[in-house]
Amino acid sequence: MQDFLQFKAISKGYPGVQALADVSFSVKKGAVHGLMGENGAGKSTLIRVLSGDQSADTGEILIDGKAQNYRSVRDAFEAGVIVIHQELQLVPELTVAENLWLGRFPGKAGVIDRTRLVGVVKQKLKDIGIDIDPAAKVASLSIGERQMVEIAKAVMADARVIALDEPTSSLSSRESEILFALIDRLRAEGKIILYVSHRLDEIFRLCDSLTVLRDGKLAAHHPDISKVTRDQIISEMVGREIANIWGFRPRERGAVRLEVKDLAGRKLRTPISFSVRQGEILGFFGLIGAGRSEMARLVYGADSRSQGTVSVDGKAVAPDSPPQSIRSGIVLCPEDRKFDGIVQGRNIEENMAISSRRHFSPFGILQPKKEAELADRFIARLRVRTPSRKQEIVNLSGGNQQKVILGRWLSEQGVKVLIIDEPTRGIDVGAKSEIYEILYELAGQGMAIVVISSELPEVMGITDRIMVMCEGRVAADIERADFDERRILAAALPDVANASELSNQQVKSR
Amino acid sequence: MTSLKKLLLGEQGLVVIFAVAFAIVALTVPNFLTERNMLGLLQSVVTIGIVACTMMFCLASRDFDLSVGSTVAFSGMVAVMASNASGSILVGLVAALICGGAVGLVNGVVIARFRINALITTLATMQIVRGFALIASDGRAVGINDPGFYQLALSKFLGIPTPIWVMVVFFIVFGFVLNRTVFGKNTLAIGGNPEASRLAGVNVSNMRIWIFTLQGLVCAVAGVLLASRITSGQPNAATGLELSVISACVLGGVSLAGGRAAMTGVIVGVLIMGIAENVMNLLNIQAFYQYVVRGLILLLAVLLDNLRSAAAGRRT
Amino acid sequence: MTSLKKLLLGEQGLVVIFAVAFAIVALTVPNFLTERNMLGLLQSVVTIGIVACTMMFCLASRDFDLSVGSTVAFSGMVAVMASNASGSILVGLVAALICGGAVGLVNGVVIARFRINALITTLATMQIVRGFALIASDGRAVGINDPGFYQLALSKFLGIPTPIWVMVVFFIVFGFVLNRTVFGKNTLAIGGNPEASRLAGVNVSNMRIWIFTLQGLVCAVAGVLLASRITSGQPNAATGLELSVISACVLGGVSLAGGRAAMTGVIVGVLIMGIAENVMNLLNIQAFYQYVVRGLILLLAVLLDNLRSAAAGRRT
Amino acid sequence: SAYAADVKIGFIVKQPEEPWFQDEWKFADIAAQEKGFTLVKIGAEDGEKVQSAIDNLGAQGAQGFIICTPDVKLGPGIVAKAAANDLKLMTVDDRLVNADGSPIEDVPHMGISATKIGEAVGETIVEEIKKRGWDMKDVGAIRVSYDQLPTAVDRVEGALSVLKAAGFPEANIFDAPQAKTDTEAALNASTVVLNKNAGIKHWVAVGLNDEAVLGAVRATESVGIAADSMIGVGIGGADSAINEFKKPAATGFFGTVIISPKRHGYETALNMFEWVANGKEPEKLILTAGQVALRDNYEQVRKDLGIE
Ligand SMILES: Nc1ncnc2c1ncn2[C@@H]1O[C@H](COP(=O)(O)OP(=O)(O)OP(=O)(O)O)[C@@H](O)[C@H]1O
Ligand SMILES: Nc1ncnc2c1ncn2[C@@H]1O[C@H](COP(=O)(O)OP(=O)(O)OP(=O)(O)O)[C@@H](O)[C@H]1O
Ligand SMILES: [Mg+2]
Ligand SMILES: [Mg+2]
Repeated sequence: MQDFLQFKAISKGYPGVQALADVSFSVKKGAVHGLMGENGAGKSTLIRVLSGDQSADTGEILIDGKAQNYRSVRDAFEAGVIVIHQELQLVPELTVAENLWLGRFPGKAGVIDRTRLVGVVKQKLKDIGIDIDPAAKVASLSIGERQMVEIAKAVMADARVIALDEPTSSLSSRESEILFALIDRLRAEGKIILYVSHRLDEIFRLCDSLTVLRDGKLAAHHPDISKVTRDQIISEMVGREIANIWGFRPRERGAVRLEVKDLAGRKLRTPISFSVRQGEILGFFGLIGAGRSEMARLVYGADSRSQGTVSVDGKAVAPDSPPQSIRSGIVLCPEDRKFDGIVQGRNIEENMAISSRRHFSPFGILQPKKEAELADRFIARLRVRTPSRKQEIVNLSGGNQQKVILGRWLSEQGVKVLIIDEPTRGIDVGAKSEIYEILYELAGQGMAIVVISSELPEVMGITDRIMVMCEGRVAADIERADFDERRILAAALPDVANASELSNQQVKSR
Repeated sequence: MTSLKKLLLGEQGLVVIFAVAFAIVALTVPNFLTERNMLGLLQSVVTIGIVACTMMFCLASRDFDLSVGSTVAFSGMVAVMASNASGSILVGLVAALICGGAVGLVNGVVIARFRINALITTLATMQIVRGFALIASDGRAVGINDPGFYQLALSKFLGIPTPIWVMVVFFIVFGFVLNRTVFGKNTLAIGGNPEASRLAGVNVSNMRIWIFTLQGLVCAVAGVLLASRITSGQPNAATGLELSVISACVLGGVSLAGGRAAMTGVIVGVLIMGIAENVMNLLNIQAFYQYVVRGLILLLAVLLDNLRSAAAGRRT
Repeated sequence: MTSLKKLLLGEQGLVVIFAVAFAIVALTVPNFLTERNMLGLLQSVVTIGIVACTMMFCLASRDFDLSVGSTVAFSGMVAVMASNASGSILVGLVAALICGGAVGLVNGVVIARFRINALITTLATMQIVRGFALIASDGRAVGINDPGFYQLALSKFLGIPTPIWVMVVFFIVFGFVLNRTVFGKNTLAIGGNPEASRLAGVNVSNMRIWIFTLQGLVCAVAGVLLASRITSGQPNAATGLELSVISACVLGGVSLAGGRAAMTGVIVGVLIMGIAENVMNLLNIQAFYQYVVRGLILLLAVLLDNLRSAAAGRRT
Repeated sequence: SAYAADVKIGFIVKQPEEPWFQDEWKFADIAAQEKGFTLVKIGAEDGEKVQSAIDNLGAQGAQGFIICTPDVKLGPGIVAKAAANDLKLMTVDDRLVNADGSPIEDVPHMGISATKIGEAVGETIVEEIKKRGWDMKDVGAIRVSYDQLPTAVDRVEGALSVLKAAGFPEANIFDAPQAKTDTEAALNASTVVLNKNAGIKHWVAVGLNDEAVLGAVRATESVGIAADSMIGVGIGGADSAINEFKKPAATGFFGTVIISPKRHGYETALNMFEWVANGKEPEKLILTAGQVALRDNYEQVRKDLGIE
């Protein structure tokens, strides 16, 4: 087969950053091509250049031997390229069907053909096995469901080249399987798929070939993925060996730190109770919509409680007030980075110091030196890839934004309970193991840690205990000694018939 | 009980609340529910109502237009002066549409192409256009020579004055455009998430230019009708119109953050504004207290609407 | 060449552009650069300048306050009436501060707790408060009994009238608050992303209430100084102030989308507004053309500033 | 005199867009051309603008100014500001008052009393009611009001006091508060009054100016009241009113009280010039009169007043 998609010497710079430097590689027709690299390596930038959203400073893209010089997203679309971006690009006030048709509504003379609008979408969603009502407003969907809508975009348009930028970062295993099946189908139809991910499992499961980027440069190109090993890829990415990503370290568990009793709220109706001990890392696993994030927000007081109490070291925490929770020692890293995490328009330093600065600002007056010190310390410790601490946070790559949010809470003092919702969403392998190390260290100091994750290997790899949630209630509570993939998945699935079938699939795929 | 609550707090809650308020007013305020008063009421909201149609689009796409009052005055002036000069009402009409459209086009181009904040741009054009209106007429009212021009406002069809029909037609047309056409959906998309719309291939800046141009054209229509009603072009007409129109839209549930709009809501908003004025005058409320009452009604209406959306659990 | 470009388009670009414009005006317009005119100019921007300090916070936190004009008029009235009634200027001052603060507090509580759109809330209080001012005075100006009151505005320190000093102090204090205190940083954070700020432990609704209350208090100060300058409390004073103040802020680079503000920018914005008026009067530009010129200046200033940020490659 | 070229006089008015003030400025300009002095025209809509306008004049090196103040209570402040800038001061149209409401008599003034104009309106209406043979009990009066403006209250009350004195029943006077001072606002407010009192067949209307009364007239037309059942008398006599008279058929706009901007503009400017250039202080108080103009005599009246 010929090289259908070719990148030739692509370079792209931003002020202070060379995001891509002289990147060349090519992909064959009917192939799924993986794209890997550390956070900030330039993967999304490459995808953006391909989508016509950004133009490269130098270099060109060839499709089917023809040089493309499109100027806009539309041109790229005409040329048969469709891109699913890393950040969700949906309009919350429009319905699912409208979002899928956006930019090319069906109809005559500007009047929308409503039967086609909904009908076609309904059919396509059914074909690919996504169970979402096309007439539902996107605002009413959970993040996972929104991600599925994004993915459906790729199928809606009859594209030749489809690029997916970390599509599974907010999907749980069940939805991921739907996506994988879809990708297999598209491959069989002879499309080219460019697939960005930090999950090695997926890369091996899906890809035929692979390119690794590092610091904006091409670090390695593997035309045949069966000829490489995991460890090889990891060292190409991060420049060193990582023997065991999880690196689990057992610890002493102390007295009960966090005690949650009969907690319920508007989006989590069944009351939930659990406790976490000093030094314990408790994992929450479940499918999308299981209600884990809702539980976390209730504990933190981000949403108002309808009943129940939360206490830290025996002292009750005031309901619905994040500042109160922080003062009582509970902090939360939210799952939705863009809407709940970063403060747009502010730089890294300000985003990190936003909460902890009160400890070193007498009478509310800032100490710029101390803030700078703090920022530099955590930029170094978390290896945030940035030209300076004054960089605006929106200009960071997704994974690096996540690290800054982590830095925000690591710099906070007197934290007793750390709740992290999807701690490593969009984070590269190297950074992942660093984050785990930090979690172990914090737990070792007596902190109680709650980790919410949709990645089963991660939950199993790093926690002392797992609580499995299903449809808004706790379905199982399993100690590390009893960890068993089938048992956990079975508990997470709403109906038993499906459960065994899917867990079989899971095991096969690994 | 719960079904009542559902009704009040549902999608059509504002309409229901409005209907209830209307019934109460009709029963308690003497002379309110007479044919004459109803027609008077409707005529008094013609300018606001017509301009609100396109303001809805403007707000829904996350923009803002403060220049509507000036444009209404200016195009009314132009209509009168052009028809006086040429002796043809049609020429006056066309001239007004051209001028109104030009103002809108300039707004749109400056905002979309030069990426200048809409508030500031339209604040600037608001002053510039008002200046033009004053300069053109030397600050004086210009009388209409051809009595045929008055007929635009005085003529009736099925017993209802033409301006009201025009307003109704605008309501229907723009309601259709908003919900059933690519233009309407793209407007909402731009307001809901400009970045996503751009990435989906919607030509955001062209859309914005179109929306502002339409706004200018519609202001011209309102200006012509107003000139016909007051039988002259007045350079000081329609001051403060922008705030009334925006209030009406927001009352009707149009989100200033963009992405949310509905024609029924806007109609209700326009009517609430009109009824409030009408009832205050019917009840003979003193001028100074009218300020207070007007403010309180505005607050109350949005508060009710807010309770509704809070109950609907919408995330803002 | 490139260093010139850098200077113009850098962070302080607006200041540089302003300095150049100032120099040109000073050289070409007769009588402009005299001590008398400079003092007159500064005095003419005292109200706008003072109110702009807190409006900057309001806009930076993604809010909006249209009620400032009414509050200035109302608290000025209150100051005069209370000091006339009690015979003590201090009582008048305190009464004005209480009333101004109360208006701001109400705004803040309604906006932050009941989550009503700031534009609508302050549009409502703008009318309500104006109504209060009119009702309190029966629509007529209230003269000041105690000539000592005039001294607030007439007295000088180092040859410069007190109101100018007050404005300068406000500039310094609020500039410090914005850049060097937790309050300022939190304000900017709220403007950048309110929900993320809330989850990061910023008490968003308290912050908003504080900002509006401060705005009310600052309006009261402006109102007292204004009453003293015009030697009476006038219920119709300061109409349209809100738009001038917001223009000045936006001219000075404060983003209406929240999260961006700088005191130097606001000062420059205020001065541009003042100089434009001053020069137009010095040059004897006709009233109608003043509208056009005012609009054009506004456009030009934002356009220049925009070119600057576009060149700086800022993402909006 | 050779000295004239150095004379600079300011003319500050409260509503620069209003035709009335435009005309005052126009006539003042004529005086400036005749005498060869410089006239600086500044609009100042509120107290704060007045203050900066005076400073501005001082900075330009003017020697005196004439002002129509946005509010008469601004008196002490204006006097103080004028003194601080060493400017001679005259007022036109509205007379400055002290904090206690008494006129400041030191400042030369030319004007008409708002109440007097109102009374002229009232007299015209009463006369016409009698001529048409209406029974006052069957007549309704629309009071197009804009009470936040003191001059407006004085004018309207002046007119109504004459009506009442002539036996017009107080119960037949209806308030139509306009939200703004334009015709549309007056039209909307008056429509409500007419609809509320659908039984009344004959109407009269008074208001702050021609535009307000015009609104009431348009309202009668829109609800189908014939022109001969309406007597609206405005104040001002500028184009809005003239346009009405020029219409081919008579409308309910019966007449207007023309006040002459000529004397107010030309004479005040001239007096100020004399004062500055030759030290001739003007009279402390000059009162002018308004003149009623009707459809058939307005051209003559305008000629008499030196407008046209
Ligand atoms: N608009 C921008 N302005 C400045 N720098 C930018 C901008 N966009 C991206 N960058 C920088 O370019 C580099 C590459 O970013 P990119 O988003 O392509 O990384 P990535 O490989 O997708 O990382 P991740 O795995 O975290 O998503 C980063 O250092 C980032 O900070
Ligand atoms: N914006 C929303 N409006 C209404 N309901 C919502 C919204 N977001 C989530 N829900 C509902 O709340 C419940 C839990 O949502 P969520 O998907 O966040 O759970 P989760 O277990 O944290 O899953 P994940 O984090 O994997 O997405 C689901 O029933 C979901 O449908
Ligand atoms: Mg990326
Ligand atoms: Mg979640």
